Amino acid sequence: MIPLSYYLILSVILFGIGMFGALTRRNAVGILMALELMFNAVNLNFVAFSRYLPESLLQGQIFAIFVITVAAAEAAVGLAIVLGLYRNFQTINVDEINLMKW
Amino acid sequence: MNALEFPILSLMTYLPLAGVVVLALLPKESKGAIRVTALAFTAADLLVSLWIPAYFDSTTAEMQFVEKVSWIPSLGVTYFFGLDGITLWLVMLTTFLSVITVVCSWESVSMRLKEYYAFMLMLETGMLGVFFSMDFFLFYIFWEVMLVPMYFLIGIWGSDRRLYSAIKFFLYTLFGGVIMLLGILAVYFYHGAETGTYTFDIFELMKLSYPSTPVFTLLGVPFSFQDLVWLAFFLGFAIKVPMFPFHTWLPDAHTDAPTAGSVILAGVLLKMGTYGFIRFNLPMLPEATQHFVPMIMILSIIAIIYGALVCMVQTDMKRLIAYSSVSHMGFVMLGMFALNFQGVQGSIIQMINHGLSTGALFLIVGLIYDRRHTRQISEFGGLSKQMPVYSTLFAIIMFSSMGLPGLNGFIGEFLILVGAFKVSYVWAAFAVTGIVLGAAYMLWLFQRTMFGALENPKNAALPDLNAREISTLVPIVIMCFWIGIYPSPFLSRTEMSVNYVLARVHKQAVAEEPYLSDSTRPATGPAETGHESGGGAAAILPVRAPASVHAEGRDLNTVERSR
Amino acid sequence: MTQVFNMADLSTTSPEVIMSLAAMVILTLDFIAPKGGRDWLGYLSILGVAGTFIVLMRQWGVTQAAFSGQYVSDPFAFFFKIVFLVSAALILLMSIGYLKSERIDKGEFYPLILFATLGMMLMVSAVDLLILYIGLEMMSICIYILAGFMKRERRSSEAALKYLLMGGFSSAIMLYGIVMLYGLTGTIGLREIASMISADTVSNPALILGMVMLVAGFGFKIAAVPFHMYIPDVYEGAPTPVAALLSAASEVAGLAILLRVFLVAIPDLQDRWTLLFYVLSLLTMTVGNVVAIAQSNIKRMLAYSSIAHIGYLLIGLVAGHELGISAVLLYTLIYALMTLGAFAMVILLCVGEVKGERIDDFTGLAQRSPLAAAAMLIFLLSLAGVPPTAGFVGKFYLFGAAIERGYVWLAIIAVINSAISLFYYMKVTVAMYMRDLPPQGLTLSSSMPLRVALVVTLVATIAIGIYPGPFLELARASVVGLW
Amino acid sequence: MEIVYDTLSGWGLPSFVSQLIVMLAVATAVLIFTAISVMFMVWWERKISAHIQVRFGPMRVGGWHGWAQSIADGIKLLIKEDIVPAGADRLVFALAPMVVFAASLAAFVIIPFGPGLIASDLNIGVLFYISISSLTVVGIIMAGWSSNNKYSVLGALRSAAQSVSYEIPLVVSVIGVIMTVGSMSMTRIVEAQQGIWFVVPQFLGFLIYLTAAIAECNRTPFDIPEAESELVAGFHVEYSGMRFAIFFLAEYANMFVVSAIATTLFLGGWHGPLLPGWLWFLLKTYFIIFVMMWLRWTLARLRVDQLMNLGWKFLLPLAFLNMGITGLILVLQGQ
Amino acid sequence: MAADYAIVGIFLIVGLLFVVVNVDVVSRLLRPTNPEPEKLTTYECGEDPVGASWIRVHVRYYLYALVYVIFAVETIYLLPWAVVFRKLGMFAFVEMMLFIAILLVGFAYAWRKGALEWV
Repeated sequence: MIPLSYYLILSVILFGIGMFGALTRRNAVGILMALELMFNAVNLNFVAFSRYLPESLLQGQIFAIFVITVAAAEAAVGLAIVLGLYRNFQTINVDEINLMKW
Repeated sequence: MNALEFPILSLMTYLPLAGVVVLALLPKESKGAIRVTALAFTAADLLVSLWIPAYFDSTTAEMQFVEKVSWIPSLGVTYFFGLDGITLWLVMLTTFLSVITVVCSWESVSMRLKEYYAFMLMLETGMLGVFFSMDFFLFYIFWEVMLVPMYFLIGIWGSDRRLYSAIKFFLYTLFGGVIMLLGILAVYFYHGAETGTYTFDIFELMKLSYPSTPVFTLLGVPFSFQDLVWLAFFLGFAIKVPMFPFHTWLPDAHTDAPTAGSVILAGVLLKMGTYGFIRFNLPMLPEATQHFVPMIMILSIIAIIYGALVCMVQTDMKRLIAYSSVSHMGFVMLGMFALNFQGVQGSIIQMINHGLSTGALFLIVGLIYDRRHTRQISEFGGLSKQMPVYSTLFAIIMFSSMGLPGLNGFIGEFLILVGAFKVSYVWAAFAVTGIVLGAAYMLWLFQRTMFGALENPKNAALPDLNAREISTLVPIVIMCFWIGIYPSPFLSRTEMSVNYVLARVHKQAVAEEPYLSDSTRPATGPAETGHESGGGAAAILPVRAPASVHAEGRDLNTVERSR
Repeated sequence: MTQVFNMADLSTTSPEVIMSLAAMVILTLDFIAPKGGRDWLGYLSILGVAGTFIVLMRQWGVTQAAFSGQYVSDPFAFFFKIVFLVSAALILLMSIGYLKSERIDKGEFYPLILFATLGMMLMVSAVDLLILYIGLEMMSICIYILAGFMKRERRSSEAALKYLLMGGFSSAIMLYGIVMLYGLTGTIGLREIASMISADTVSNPALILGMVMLVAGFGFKIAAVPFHMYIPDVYEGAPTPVAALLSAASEVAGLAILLRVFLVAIPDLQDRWTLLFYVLSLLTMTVGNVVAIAQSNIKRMLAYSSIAHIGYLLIGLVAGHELGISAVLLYTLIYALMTLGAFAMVILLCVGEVKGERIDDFTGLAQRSPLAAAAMLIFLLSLAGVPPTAGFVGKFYLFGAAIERGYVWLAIIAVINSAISLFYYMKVTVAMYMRDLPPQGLTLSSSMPLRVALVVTLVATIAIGIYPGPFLELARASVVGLW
Repeated sequence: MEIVYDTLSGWGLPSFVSQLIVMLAVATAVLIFTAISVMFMVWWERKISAHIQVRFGPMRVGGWHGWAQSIADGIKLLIKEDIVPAGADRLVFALAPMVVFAASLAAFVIIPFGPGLIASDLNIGVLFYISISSLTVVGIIMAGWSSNNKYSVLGALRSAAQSVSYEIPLVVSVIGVIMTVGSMSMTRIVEAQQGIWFVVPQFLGFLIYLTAAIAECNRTPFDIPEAESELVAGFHVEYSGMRFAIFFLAEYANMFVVSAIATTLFLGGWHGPLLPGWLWFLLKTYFIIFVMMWLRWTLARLRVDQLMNLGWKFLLPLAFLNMGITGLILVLQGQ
Repeated sequence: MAADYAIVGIFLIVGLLFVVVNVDVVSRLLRPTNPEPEKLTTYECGEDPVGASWIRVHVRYYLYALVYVIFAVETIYLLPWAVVFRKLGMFAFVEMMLFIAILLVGFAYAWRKGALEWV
């Protein structure tokens, strides 16, 4: 059996890549994809924990399913928003979407 | 003890508020009706307030005319109104000046009249509430409520830099207020933790002696819990007084406020600070008070001298008077922190005096400002020929402010000097310097504006005071003479309260608590009925049995009261 | 197979059931009904909220769990549900006129608000990280859409995108925190987590990491500094009622679950997270207030003000214990009401070209409508915490709790912040009272429901300020049994 | 296969190496089977189409009815020039056929050719198929996008739109079977059809599945993505030579897979009298393939909007209806 | 367990290898290679291609994608439910029907709002 730590390390790497992407990407869709990566890193952790924990009630796997669902809904809404944004701005580069200053 | 079996204090407090409601219903255009309404309500309030000295029992330091109902039981907040010798005259001054201000604004204010008088009336409610509240929570509420109308009075009807001054006034005083709130909370929770009962009732809170052993040292000065609370209160009150380093809002606010605003500001609002000291700092935190006496003394003396010196170089009449307030309030603080009978008595009476004379001075400036729309001293000269009544009244008020014997200022300053003298020659010497300087700038002001040749042609056709204007000044003048010539009715009614405060400060046994809590008092009065009616007047019940301790010392009032 | 369902579960969740039914019915009606005015959907939504409220009232003082203890309706949840329902009803009232004046003839707006409210209700009732997460996302996703509801408005799209990206980012971070907790304790039930954390796991770095990530994740949700950057833009760009929803309900809901998670699941780490929240609180209120001074757009100003208020609210969490937490509860109610009132005023001024968003738009309001100006004044004073408004009572109680627990410095900085806050609130009063009415005059929205909302918030703000007793009692009763 | 494994282990190889070799052997076998099957299907389709159109079709190559036509075609494609258009994304362009083919080959993992004749009897068999079949779309989009050709892009997008539209009715129609069996394992599903083939109780489901499956394979009447008259050849316009052959291969392999799944789920898999199981299975599968070819050469192509409407507005509600009815009946039976 | 899925990986690798071997080894050895610009232009029915091919795509594709995402995710609930459906009985059935009903509200919404129209 593959040790739990492998999964955890993979998850951390995935999460790190996702976070890096979310923070450095300039393309809105790219950021959304990076976010998905982060969610999946979490899912990986959930499933791995659920598998390796003693007397697990599969809560982790169930959680992962819900995370997938929510991520999908978020992606759907996100894409719709990006579409609307593109119609208004003719770009999805977040650097150029700055009518309002921080 | 509610001698009238009637919530007269609440009536006084909320009567102006009822006036606001009536004003709100009046149409914006009917200016006459608005003025009359405002006058009617302030005058009614004054009339109601006349009952208070009449029924006031000067033989006791007890709270009188008490109204007490539970308000927020879970926090231990009560709706607790009461009155004693310290507040008696301040309250009278408030109702008195309120009428005067309404009259003096009669013609000088014509813009957005409805709002103006509404704010004036709200201000009166706030001021009376502050003086009546014997519950910290309630006190703080009125303390802050009072700021809002004043802010608008300055901000809307002020002159020149009114926005700046209004915000400065608001922020300074609010800042002091919130720091005071922290002090209140500290006391509240300390008391709660020590005794198990959480209450904002100041007399409950005073029963406890707050720790005065230093908990930490800052810059070589040890600070105790009491010191910290004291400082929190100090900040709140000192800004209001205003004490020397916190006074910078005052000249701006005074200068830019409309005449009525200045009168109220000088007459009543500044007294809130000194009142706070005498009500809370002294009796509740005696060790800290003793601890900080030197600091207060230094600050007061700086205020007296610095205020007077700055007056000398002012070119604006209102600003000059504003700085004279700094100087005069320094006197009040000096007297109070002499911590002896004369000093405190003097400071109380001087609060009234300052309210009367400085208020009147602002009226005087306001009158001339209405005519000329300038307050520059250099614009005037030789007015005594053109306006004899005006200059006469000005002179009287000026002498009162200087402390000429026979007028009210003398009584206060004399008592304060005696008090200060008992403590230290040096302080008294400085104070005397202040008086001399005060005479100097006042006379200088009077001379430059009233005497000399009437050089400025614009002043040539100035009309003298009309009846309405005279009617605003004359009552003040009468009061000035009354206090100056026959002060004993004023002094005698404050005596017991002053004694009580001093006993607390010097940690002597107190013969009689000013207000016994419900739990410790024999259940002779009707019990409290809870808070089901939301603190309304209907639920305000007399909760104290008639006192029977000082039966032999009763005056006429007492006899009448026992009917 | 254990029993998976019983009728009692249904009674426990009845408010949520009613709410979701109402939302779906209205959504259905929206696409069935012919095109044209959509006002009636708004009124129907209010009816739905009212129905939920009535059903909710049956749970007064009741504590009952449902779905194998994953879901609970306790006084804590009850209190917050009241806040949410009241906010939702008020926001619906405001929206009706707003949508009309902005010419948005889309009925989805109302069900989305209802679904967002439903999400909040789920969140506060959750004693299980899963349901909590679902509720949170349900709310967030609805608000993403609502924020971008004005499709042609560029700022609205921008707001939606920013909120979406930050929201997703924060969710991911929060989830990572959750998964750490799960991995260490093997459960997602809050109480079970607490019971699984033993003395030796307390110092486990993974647990600390999980906690920090939770703090960061929740920090985004409640817009605590330094996780607040997106909030002002979202407020500015989003339709005003949505900004109100964000401020009065969404952030409050985030705070509610933050309370529940940290107090119930990881009380063993209290020392550590108290320190974190201490710092967050300080930063949040100070930055919020200081930056608010520079704003000329009132929605942005309110955004920073809401950030500052979150800072105040965190004081209660830092203070902890029944006193601190009940102070947080009371303040959330008060905060929701007064901030909604302020937003309602912004909408009142939103007529035609004037959006009511610049502080200058308020110029001369006192002359145009003294009542409206007085209402705004009271909301602003309440936000600043000046008595006798509700805001004072709330702050008083909060700061009191801090002092009681010995966080004197925090309280001192908080009151200094209150004084600072007055400065920018007064900028609006200066415009309203001390500047003259512009020559072209001022038009106010004629929407009746908006006025109702204004009156309700105004009365509540004053009433709680003058007679806070019952609300205080309710807040106190609501935290009993939370631990 | 156990025999192979045991023999290998007997030679002293480590367990995982033996396993690996067995798996490679299985995969290669399936690959060869697929290749042969596809060649046969191509030839067969040409013959069927010819006969439907009353002509002969390929007759020359290899003798009898031109049986070697497909082989010749394959060789032809193998030696054709490989053209990668200028401006194409070369990497993605090269990867696309791999993804498509690998995905369709991987789907064979769960096809139960006979009792025990299954590469891996996954307990989530059906789900596995659903997920692996979505992978094809990715490959198609890669191909369309990387070609730098407008027809390709449009074809790929249409293909994606179509597969996603029909995937849902497909999944939901399968749910009925899973509900009845209580397992997603292909073997278990087949075993459950010992008595009665699910085509009978799940007839509606079968029809929906079949329709959706045809659409998933992008075959006429659902061949919008590569509608010759509109899009030349859809997503693989720019592919030539062996790369094109791979797409071709994958498409027919997919056809086999969906038919095999249909057989498994609805037609009783390997069950049947007299003949051995694997033969029954192949017969049924080829029958469905035949039906698909028959439909192709009989029906006209749908318009895009008709296609989408059919998927979303007709099949999807119907699939849910099927699911609901199945559930209701099962619940009532259970009580 | 792992072996069950390992074979999936093997299949994928074999599939990839098959393509690689055929396209990049066998075919490369056999096929001619003489590219010329004409040959390398993309095919637009014989005309010279106009503009880039990465064109702006019609919004309808996104709409379908959005609706799909919701339904695709819904199936991950349906499938496990279907597996254990018979053990759970009536309650699970009602529950899932509720779920589907809610889903169908969304579906009807999308339908009615024209998200399913190929315009």
